[in-house]
Amino acid sequence: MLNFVDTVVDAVAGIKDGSTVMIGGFGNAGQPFELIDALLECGAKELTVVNNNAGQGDQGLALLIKEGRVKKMICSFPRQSDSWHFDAKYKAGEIELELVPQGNLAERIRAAGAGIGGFFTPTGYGTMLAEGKETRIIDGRGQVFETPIHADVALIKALRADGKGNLVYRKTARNFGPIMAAAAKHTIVQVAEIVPTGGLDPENVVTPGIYVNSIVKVAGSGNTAEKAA
Amino acid sequence: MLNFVDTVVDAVAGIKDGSTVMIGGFGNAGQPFELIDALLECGAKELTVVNNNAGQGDQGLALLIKEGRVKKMICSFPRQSDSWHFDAKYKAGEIELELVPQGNLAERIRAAGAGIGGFFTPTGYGTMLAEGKETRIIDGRGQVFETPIHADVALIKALRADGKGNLVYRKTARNFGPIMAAAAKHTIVQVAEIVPTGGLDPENVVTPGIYVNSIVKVAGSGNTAEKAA
Amino acid sequence: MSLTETSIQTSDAPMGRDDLARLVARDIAPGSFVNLGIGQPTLVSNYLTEEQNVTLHTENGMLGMGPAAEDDEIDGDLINAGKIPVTELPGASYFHHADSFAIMRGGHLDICVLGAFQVSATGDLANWHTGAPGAIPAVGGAMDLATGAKDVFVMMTLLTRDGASKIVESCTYPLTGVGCVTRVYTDKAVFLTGPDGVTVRETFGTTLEELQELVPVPLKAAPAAGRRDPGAP
Amino acid sequence: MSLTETSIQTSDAPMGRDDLARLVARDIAPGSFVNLGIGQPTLVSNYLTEEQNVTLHTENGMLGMGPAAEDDEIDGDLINAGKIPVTELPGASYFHHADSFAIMRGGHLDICVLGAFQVSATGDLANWHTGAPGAIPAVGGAMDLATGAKDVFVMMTLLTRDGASKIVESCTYPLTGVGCVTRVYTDKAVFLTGPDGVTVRETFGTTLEELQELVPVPLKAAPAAGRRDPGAP
Repeated sequence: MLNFVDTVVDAVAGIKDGSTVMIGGFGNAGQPFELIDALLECGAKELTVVNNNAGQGDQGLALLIKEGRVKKMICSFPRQSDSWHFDAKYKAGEIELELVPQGNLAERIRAAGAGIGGFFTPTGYGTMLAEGKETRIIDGRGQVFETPIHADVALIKALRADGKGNLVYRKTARNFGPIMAAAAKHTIVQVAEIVPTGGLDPENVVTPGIYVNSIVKVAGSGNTAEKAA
Repeated sequence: MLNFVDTVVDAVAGIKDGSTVMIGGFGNAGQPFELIDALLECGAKELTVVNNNAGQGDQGLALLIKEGRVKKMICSFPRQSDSWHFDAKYKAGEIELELVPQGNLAERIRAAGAGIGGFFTPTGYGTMLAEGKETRIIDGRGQVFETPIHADVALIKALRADGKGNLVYRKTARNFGPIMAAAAKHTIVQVAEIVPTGGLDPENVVTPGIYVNSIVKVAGSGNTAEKAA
Repeated sequence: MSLTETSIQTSDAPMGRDDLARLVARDIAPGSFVNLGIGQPTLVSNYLTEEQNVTLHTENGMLGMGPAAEDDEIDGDLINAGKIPVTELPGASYFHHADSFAIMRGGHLDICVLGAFQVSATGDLANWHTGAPGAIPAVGGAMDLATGAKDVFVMMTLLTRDGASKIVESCTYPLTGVGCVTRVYTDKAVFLTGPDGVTVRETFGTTLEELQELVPVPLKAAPAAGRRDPGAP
Repeated sequence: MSLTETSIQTSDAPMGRDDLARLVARDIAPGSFVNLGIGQPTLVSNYLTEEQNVTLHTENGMLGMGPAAEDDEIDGDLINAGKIPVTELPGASYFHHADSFAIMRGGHLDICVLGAFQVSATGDLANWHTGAPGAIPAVGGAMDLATGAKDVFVMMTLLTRDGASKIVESCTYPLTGVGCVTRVYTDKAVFLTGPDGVTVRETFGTTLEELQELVPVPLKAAPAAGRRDPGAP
């Protein structure tokens, strides 16, 4: 069921301790900052978070990690120049890390949404990230068995939603949004604009409303340039 | 390399005997009728054809089958009220059939384009279409191992192309086009219209030009209603 | 629960195809995403109300499918899974075949409604192939729907032309899916199927005892009560 | 082929980073689809000509990426894999992450250019992790690029700060991919790597004999001839 909610706090209120939460975004583009702030406020803990990175600077996911709400990160690129909160927790042994090549991360999320039980991929074969995993040679290439990543909740950002929950995104802020929306049991979206049903061209819808559960309008969140400034 | 060619005959001229050819379309929607006619004319034989159906009436793929050019069909739904050419060849033992559930067909084509070596799916588990295939129980559900379907050539129809080979489609004529374009070594597209580079909104491109090799404009092929009439 | 506890809903007459379609439509929860199979299940769309806000999926790449197209609405690029020209409702969306089947296979459809040759006591479905010698098999999207939707409803007559029950202990026709059917709507009764066997939810112009004589698997009565008028809107 | 058959191209001086980027750019076939890794490989984009009609891919969901954005072009929603604001060229397209990596993993990119810690004689790549105790690993899209692109070019200095060769018999750093690198562009020479070992295509301010003293794997000379002027446009 689709709900339009008034505030980001209302939108995330149902997130329980111990949930697996996917968070969209690559760098700042597509990061649902306001939803992450609300998640911090709502107090859910023992979270497993799926995001490409592990937080940057003193905002968003980095604060969630700093406050000890994140039990485990599933990501491809945790170490950045300004990932100090993750770095500190990791070195203190206070956060678990599942490091996943970015393409495997994307494909595993996609697999969850598409009902795939697992797949073989050449990415990672022969590397330490395939250690302990099933492998086989297919058409002469070594391949690794990878499993879907499901989530209880996805927090994503889109540009625009219509009354049916159909979404369009903006430029490279699209990134993980569409596949996370499909992989999570409950998808919460912050958008810059809500248009009437019929206001999006059916040919151009990127995420059909079937994947969307809660929508909240956040003024000015269409372009992360403003946010990052 | 992307080429714009003048005629459908030129477009298909390089297709060799023994090729695996994917043909887009679901029913008449999205069927590249003119390219199929050209394939008939060019004389390539011993073909393996991947299409959802196995030809209807006395046109397109049905004629290719009638003329004995198709060694094997990979499809989900060969038997239709007007599939008499396929029916005759099949009953005479003159054509091989690999019957694939439609979702497995789509996912196997997608897997080929995405570099996936194989995947597990619940579809078909416990049925005769899984006989002889590897199975395993994943999260309590029986699943079947399915492999990618690669092709030498894809023949598809789109609405519009730009100078970079980016494509958009029209309504349910989109169907298999985007995934076949990605799965074939050489993708040939008939379009109703070619617009200058920059004439398609980057947000709305469905098939990026990286998947397209040859484009031919076929007047009036944008809407199969006209064709089917 | 024994046969004597017949606390099930009943009506006085067998259900016609349209009445049954109306009944299925009424059982679909508001806001659901639904796929209606080719043939009898398509009738259900005639009885969905606007207030139900049900979104129809068609496997060939669309959500928000509208009624069949008429006259100058007909567009060869806009067809349903049965290749019938249809229309587009506001809020529709188009996508390619892998994305369309991901919707089905990923468990995102609330309900699909399918026809059937046979349904077993534990919800196995046979609806794609008679298995007859020389028959050309064709499966389409049946296995994906049967396996992927959260609930699989079957619509069929209870008996074959020869009077045999289509609800069986174990399917003799080739299977479409294992343990996937949750409800069977027939002219004589609505059955709930699952790991625990067959429960009768309501009967139409027959009694549970009479049904039990027709159906070769043990039938339980549902705890629900009330009477269903097949002619009600 | 022995070391005495030095029919390779040479130039008089070692290549600087920009000269090397120009050389890589010149080696990219017209019409190619290319992904340039973070750091030194990004310099290559400065030397691609319009006539080459090369399309740049960025893993975060775009084909047709243009140069770095400046001033009022800067848009936080339009960044590259290094999170630097970039621009959009006519004919660009956007797609989600799984579609973007399908382009890489499905073998559709003609070339990717990456930095490296080490490359082995048979083209194994190590470029993501030092393996040092306590180091926090981060892999990003490196393994997908290394495994998926048709050709993997590496750009690096031949020697570490300590003077050790980065072309090695067998990588001591954790691997990114096995047997994936096809060419290594360094300040001192261009090497071709593959199942048959290492071939030197051209040298810059050094001889094949001098190179062989630096590099602990057998070097073969390429059959090509001619001289490369590092300063030429």
